Amino acid sequence: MSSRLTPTVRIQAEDFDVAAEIALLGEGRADVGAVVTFTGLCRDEDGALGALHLEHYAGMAEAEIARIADEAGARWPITGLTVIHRVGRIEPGRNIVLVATASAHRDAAFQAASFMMDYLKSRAPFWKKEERRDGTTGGWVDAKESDEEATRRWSRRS
Amino acid sequence: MSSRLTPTVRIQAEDFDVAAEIALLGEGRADVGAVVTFTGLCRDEDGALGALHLEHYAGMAEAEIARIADEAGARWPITGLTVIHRVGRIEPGRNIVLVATASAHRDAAFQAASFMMDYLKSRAPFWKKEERRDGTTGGWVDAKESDEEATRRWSRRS
Amino acid sequence: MTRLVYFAWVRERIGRSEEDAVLPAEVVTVADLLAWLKGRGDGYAAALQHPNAIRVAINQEHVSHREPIAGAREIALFPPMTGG
Amino acid sequence: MTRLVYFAWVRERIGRSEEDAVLPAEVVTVADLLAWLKGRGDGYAAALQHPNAIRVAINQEHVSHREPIAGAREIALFPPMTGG
Repeated sequence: MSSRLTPTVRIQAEDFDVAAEIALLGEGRADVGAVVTFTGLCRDEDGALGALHLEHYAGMAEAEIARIADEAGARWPITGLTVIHRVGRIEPGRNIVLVATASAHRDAAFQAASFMMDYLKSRAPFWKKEERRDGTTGGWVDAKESDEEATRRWSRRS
Repeated sequence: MSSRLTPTVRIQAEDFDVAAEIALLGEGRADVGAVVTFTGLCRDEDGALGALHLEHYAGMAEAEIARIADEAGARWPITGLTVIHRVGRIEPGRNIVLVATASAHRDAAFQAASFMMDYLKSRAPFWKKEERRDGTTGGWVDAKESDEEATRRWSRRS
Repeated sequence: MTRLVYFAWVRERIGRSEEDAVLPAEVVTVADLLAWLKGRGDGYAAALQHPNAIRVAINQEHVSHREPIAGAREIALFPPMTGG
Repeated sequence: MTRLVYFAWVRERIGRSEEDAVLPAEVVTVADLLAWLKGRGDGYAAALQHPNAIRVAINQEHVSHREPIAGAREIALFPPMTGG
């Protein structure tokens, strides 16, 4: 399966169009029965947050996401996989990340998308810094132990 | 949580617009950190299928989906839930069903969407009949035991 | 009077999508109803030859074959569902 | 010559995003590198005061602190990631 999967990985400042990405996953093929999308958005943290600033390690970020995508393609029979991660300044309510998976079967599409998100969170080199609503800097977002745990559950091959 | 959730449930012949449904789930609120969508599409079954004809039990279908949605809202902290199921004649490559969930947290959005799909498959009164590519009828689609099993795993409250 | 409604191949084999029926007093449960209907003609016999394959809803809620039908306004018979 | 690159608060505390360094022969592993860098000034000391908090990539792949750095063209130091 993995040899036939050609993931789409993009890191960009611009917003993305979920519907267009879904359409690309199904284009020219009628063996796709399920498309799952995950859209991660910037929350306002009860009104305190003005924006997030996303920094990334150019080169490694693309390579690491491609490695995670290959792993997903080896584990589940997915026919398509798209990951788009935005960088730069992102305001509350706006998109940060998109993962979209396509498969003949719904469970593969769900599992692969969930796996991608867990690994993106804990393995892909991106960092978030907060800008408060008053314009002052709010410091770097701390990594969550729960994100590490979410990643570990996949190594049990549940 | 469940008391604040007002699910959107629609059964219709027309296609749906995934991007528009995602936008509605996030509209006017910045506490949504995750939106998961599941789009179920008509597969061509290796070229043999001309179309599916979807029949439903009007009234009960809406009521049953609303019951499943209430259960999802009681189990996970979701802020929004949309289910759209198409009926009538649907050709390969076209949309059949959409489930979209919104939450502050990605795991709740993933779990609730996966739960909704499993229950929709085995509890919502819809039936599919095949039309072969040569225009003849291909009979009613058989229910899959695997769909029943997929539903049962949720009663373990995993 | 109870409204009976049929879907998918149950509807096709019986040859109608709905009917109103006066149920005899001895028809107490869903299982009784299926057995009684089966004797009403070839279409019914074809539709209900394997009663375990039939799903039933009373007043638009799923019920088991052991469910009493007293008070039912609408009873629906259909095959296992294949939506989604 | 090895290129060292820094991200997020590691970059801010060190005060630069990258530099080329000639590493002494006794710097064999990632842990050795972190200890050596820590002694290069206040910014480095502030960035690397808790070495266990630092993640490292060699040639753009994650490595543990026990990894030998021989042959590394690019070594990146950064805090735990918070993307997604």
